[in-house]
Amino acid sequence: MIVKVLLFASAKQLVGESHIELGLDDEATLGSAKASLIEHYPMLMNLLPKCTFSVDQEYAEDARPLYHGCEVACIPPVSGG
Amino acid sequence: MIVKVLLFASAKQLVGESHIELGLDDEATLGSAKASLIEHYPMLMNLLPKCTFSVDQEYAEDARPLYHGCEVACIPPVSGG
Amino acid sequence: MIDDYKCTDETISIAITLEAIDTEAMLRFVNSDKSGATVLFMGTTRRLTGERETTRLDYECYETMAIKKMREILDEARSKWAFEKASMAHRTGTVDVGQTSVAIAVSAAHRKVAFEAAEWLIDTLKQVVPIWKQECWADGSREWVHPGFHKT
Amino acid sequence: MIDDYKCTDETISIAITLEAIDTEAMLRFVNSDKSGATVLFMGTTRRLTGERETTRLDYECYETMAIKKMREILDEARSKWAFEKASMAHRTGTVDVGQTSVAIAVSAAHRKVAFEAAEWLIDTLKQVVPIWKQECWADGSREWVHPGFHKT
Repeated sequence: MIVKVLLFASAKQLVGESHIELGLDDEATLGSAKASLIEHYPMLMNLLPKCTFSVDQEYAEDARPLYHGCEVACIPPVSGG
Repeated sequence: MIVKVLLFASAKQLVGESHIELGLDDEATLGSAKASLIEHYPMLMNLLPKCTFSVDQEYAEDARPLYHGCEVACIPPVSGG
Repeated sequence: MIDDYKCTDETISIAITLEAIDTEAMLRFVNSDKSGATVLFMGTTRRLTGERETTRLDYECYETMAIKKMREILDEARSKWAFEKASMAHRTGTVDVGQTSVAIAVSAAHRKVAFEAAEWLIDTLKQVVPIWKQECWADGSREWVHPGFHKT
Repeated sequence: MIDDYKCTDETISIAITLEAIDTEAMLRFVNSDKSGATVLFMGTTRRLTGERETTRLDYECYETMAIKKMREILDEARSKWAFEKASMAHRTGTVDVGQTSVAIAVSAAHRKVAFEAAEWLIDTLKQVVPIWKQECWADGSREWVHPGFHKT
């Protein structure tokens, strides 16, 4: 499957893209997507452990199964307000 | 001495005047002014124990000495806001 | 007749007014590039108290002393919290349902100070500033509000 | 380019906007003749953080999720406090010194509810809504603000 991963703030700055696409196994979970993300974008190594992730605009845990076309987002510590 | 006593809200309503003048002894205190007020305006009997008083725009105790021309106010429980 | 009573310096503004309270002007007054947070409190005339309907509130004010006490509580708040600027205004006369009878604006570097100071200021204003409201009920009756005193 | 994102029903209004936040419109929205108290919180861009000078903040927002989370925290606030109406708006893009980046207005029958709900809403917004600020310092440097993460 292919999933879109949105990148924000420092994550976007480090990768140089506002979103990327990841090719994943059909049984991929959010955890495997994160592993694939670090593998392809090692510049996220330090930031990623501090980030939360969402799937389809809901915060999600590593065990969350993904599906083709779902919208994943890498969410660095937020600073709105 | 003569002192002016300002009346507000229920006190004004009960007396029917926004201010009155009291003739007092030269050694009068706020306490003696209050006694004179009840004597001349018995309709204030129930309300007065719930009121605070000010002299020259400062809250004051019964022992406060008064002087000719000072501005006393009878302040029923406040309800601003 | 009274005019508006006012007291203003660079960081404190106080007003008692027969006109509608201009909250935009109060927000402009407290705006400061040293502040990161502003809290505005507005007290408005509520139509219903339990099941009783209010048509309006009539306020009466001991203006000279009210301005003095408002100044004092702002000075006391200043000794408790490092806010930047504060503005306080109270209507006198008639305030219709939905209109603002009192407004307090406080700016501060951080929001906790602005919230705490604004809430303390309205709590304290209601306790010590010589202003009274008369409820004008929809049934035509009127009643001065004196917390703790009930006519027998 | 994004347009403004909005979500409004009779008692709740949410907006993410590239334009200046219209706090007067927010106050009009929350005004209700059932409410006796309104609290407005505004977060503004502060010039100084310690001795460092900020020229502006650049905000970035995951709009669709931000609107969803703002809706959720307003629903959660509703389950905690019986407020009348609430309005929440956040800027995205550039916010100059002195300008408002976030505003929250809450009306309620009594002031304690309005103060508590407004403070909880801004505290919670800052924790869970996917929005980020980039400090643009007067020395020309820029820095994304990520609480708890410091670049090594």
